[in-house]
Amino acid sequence: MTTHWLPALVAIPIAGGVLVPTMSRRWAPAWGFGVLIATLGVALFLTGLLREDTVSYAVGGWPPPYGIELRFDVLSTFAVPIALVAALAVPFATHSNEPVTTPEGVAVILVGTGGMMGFVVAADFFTLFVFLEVLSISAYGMVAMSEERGAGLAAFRYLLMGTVASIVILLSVGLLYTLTGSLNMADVGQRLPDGGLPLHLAIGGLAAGFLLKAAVFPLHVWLPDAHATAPSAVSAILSGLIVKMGIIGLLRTPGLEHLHELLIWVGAASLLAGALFALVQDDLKRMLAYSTVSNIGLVVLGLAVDRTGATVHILNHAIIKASLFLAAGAFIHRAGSRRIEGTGRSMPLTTSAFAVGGIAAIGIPPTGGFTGKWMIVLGALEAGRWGFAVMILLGAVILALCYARFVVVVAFRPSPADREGTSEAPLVMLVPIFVLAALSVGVGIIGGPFAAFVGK
Amino acid sequence: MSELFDVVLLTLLILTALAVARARDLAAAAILFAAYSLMLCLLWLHRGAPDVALTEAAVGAGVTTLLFLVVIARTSR
Amino acid sequence: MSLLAIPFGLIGAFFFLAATIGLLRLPDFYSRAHAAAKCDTVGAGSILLALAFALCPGLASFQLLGLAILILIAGPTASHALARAADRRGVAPWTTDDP
Amino acid sequence: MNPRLAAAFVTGLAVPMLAAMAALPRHGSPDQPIHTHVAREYIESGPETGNLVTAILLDYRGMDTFGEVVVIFVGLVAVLVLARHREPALPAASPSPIVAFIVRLVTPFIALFGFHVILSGLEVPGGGLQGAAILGGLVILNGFVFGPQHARSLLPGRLLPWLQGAGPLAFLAAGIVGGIATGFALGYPTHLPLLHEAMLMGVELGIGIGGALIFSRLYLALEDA
Repeated sequence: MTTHWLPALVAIPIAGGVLVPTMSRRWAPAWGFGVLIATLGVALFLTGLLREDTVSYAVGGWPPPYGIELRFDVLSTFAVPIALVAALAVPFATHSNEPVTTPEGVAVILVGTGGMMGFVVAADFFTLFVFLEVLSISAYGMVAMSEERGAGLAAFRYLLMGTVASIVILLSVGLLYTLTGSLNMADVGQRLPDGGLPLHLAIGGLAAGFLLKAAVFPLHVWLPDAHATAPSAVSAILSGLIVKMGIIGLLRTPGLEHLHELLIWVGAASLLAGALFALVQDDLKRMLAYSTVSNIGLVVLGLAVDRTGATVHILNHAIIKASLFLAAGAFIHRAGSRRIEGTGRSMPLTTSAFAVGGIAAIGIPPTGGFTGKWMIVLGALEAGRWGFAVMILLGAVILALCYARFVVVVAFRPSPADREGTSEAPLVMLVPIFVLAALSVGVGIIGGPFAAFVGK
Repeated sequence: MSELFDVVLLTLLILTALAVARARDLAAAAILFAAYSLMLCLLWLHRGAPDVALTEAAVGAGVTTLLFLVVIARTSR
Repeated sequence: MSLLAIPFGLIGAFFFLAATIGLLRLPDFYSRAHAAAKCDTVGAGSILLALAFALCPGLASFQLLGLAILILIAGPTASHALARAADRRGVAPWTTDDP
Repeated sequence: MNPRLAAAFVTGLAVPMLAAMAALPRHGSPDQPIHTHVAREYIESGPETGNLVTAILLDYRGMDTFGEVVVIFVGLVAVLVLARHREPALPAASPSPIVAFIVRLVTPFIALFGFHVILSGLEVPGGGLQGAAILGGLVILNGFVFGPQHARSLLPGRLLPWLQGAGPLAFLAAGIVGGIATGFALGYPTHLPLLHEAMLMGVELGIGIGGALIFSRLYLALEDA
């Protein structure tokens, strides 16, 4: 099936982003929100179409492999959380004094969303790379928006690491083109040679680049600073969406089955190291950032044992982690600084949403975090790797300690003496937090049919 | 003859790249980088890609160098 | 016409050689800049003219002629700007008193 | 980074890459997949006149070029976000009268050449991005000589926010027009030669003008930061 809404999914946010600088400061956030809601509508419509058939579009009328093909498949359903989280982040940021909702800030978010859309629907390796660049450069800009000290340095480190990843991916795409004479993913998959050093280097290079973009354990060093110093609305986008692009890239890599043994170990290392690092953080946002490293490790492990479980988990984790970062942003907003002890006493709604998000992040049923994690555990057991199943459960226990600790810090510690009385977060912050928290539970309740849909 | 030209250009390319990496002075590195781009431009031209060569000359050796110099002038003031 | 390319090409090559020797051997910034300017202007200009003659008649020879005129304008201006900047920075010219 | 570590890292990266290069099919041998599959189709059924590179960039792989133009745009916007702490740019030191005269003299010619490169890209090597770099470089040159304030006065004031997005916007317009004319987004109507030519020209001009303004604004943002 083909529909013009598929290229529109990419074009709408980018067109919206290009037009933002022509607007006044006042209208930029409203415009950004409207454009992202329209994008969300298109993404939902395409997901609905997917129930019957895969959606494919030949750009310019050139049949693949000669032209560029866009394809909306199960992985592309990630477009829905992308549009949702980005749409909720814009109103959330209107209260902060960081330049997220200036025309430039909104433009970066919209174009970055368009880049992610292009990335998830690309069925051509070079298109995948181009849109990876669009979303990466937007991400560097998003980190740089922060007013916090060290944000510039964090963005610069992120830029260096991200550029290395991009170059490795570009070289690998070049090698794949030399080996097969084609760039279309399906076509490349069919024309791959049986072996040889160039093929291994191409697959290994793609995997390494995407693992770096996904911030897997030894390659995660850029992530905590970038995600913790960014404005909270942006952290939700970075941690919920942009690191997942590395995972989607891995899922698109041909011949990944050669690397399963590597992925399983790298994933397990990342799972445990991320959780342990998270345990020793005193700052809520840094803890959340390390918990992302841990969850990415879980997904990478899942890639090797149960791809469906991994796909389900990136969708769920996007929503859960976004809700947690937004709640953290609300605490920090009301506290006026990163010292958030005791803010939860006067913010019961935000605190309860944070607790719900924490439960979902640990993976307790019936929340969304459970479905994917459980499928990966089952996959590991089925593959006879019960040691890895134990590691996943151990990681969940450590993360449970982290979240429990911060709920206690926020809700029961006394506030610092120098802080004035705080109050519940404003409505534009509460509503996005609640929508995401509700979804992170709701997706778990419909988890069974949802997983069946993804697995199809 | 043609292969020899390639070899000479590639050698110069590697030498300028090393010189950029080793340069202590940022402005010198920017200028060496422009020389590197020029070598690359000639190489593209010789490999039969005039479009890429033109881009390399205009963007790589031209605008990028100018922007580097602006930043260096603004930061080391 | 294309025979004219040979003398112009030789002139250009000679100036490039002389300028390169000058660049390596002359004592201070200003005299080296002077050598480089010769190389840029007369050397490159003559070679462009030689190429224009070699490809005459045709569109390309006019384009090369245009480039030669541009070199004639831009080369001296650039070395003037360099020398002026060096002077403003206080780079002292070499004199016969120096070793 | 520790220089020895860096050297070891680069060597570790370079050795397998060089080995893979050696294992690749020899450059230029005609029976390799790179020459027999998609590329041959482009050469055989591409346009008979004009620049094949431009045809591939704007037509077969128009979506990628659109993405690349968006990359340049978002690069500018990201720098503008970073460079928001404004300090007024320094006025230029009084320029040498010779340099000032020559730059005034050549500016219109370089501008003409820039537009020539943008539009002649359809026939000979050249095109929007290369022309954009020439025009942007011209603005930066004027800024170097006469100061950033003068360079700013060369840009279109009120139209600037629209024109700096001209690249992506031209692509979007071509995508919609092509979609109506051919039924596929970013399709070029070969059965309507005049419209086809106009669309290609429009996209090249959009990339060129938008790109030139992006390069100029990058320069001004860096001067102001």
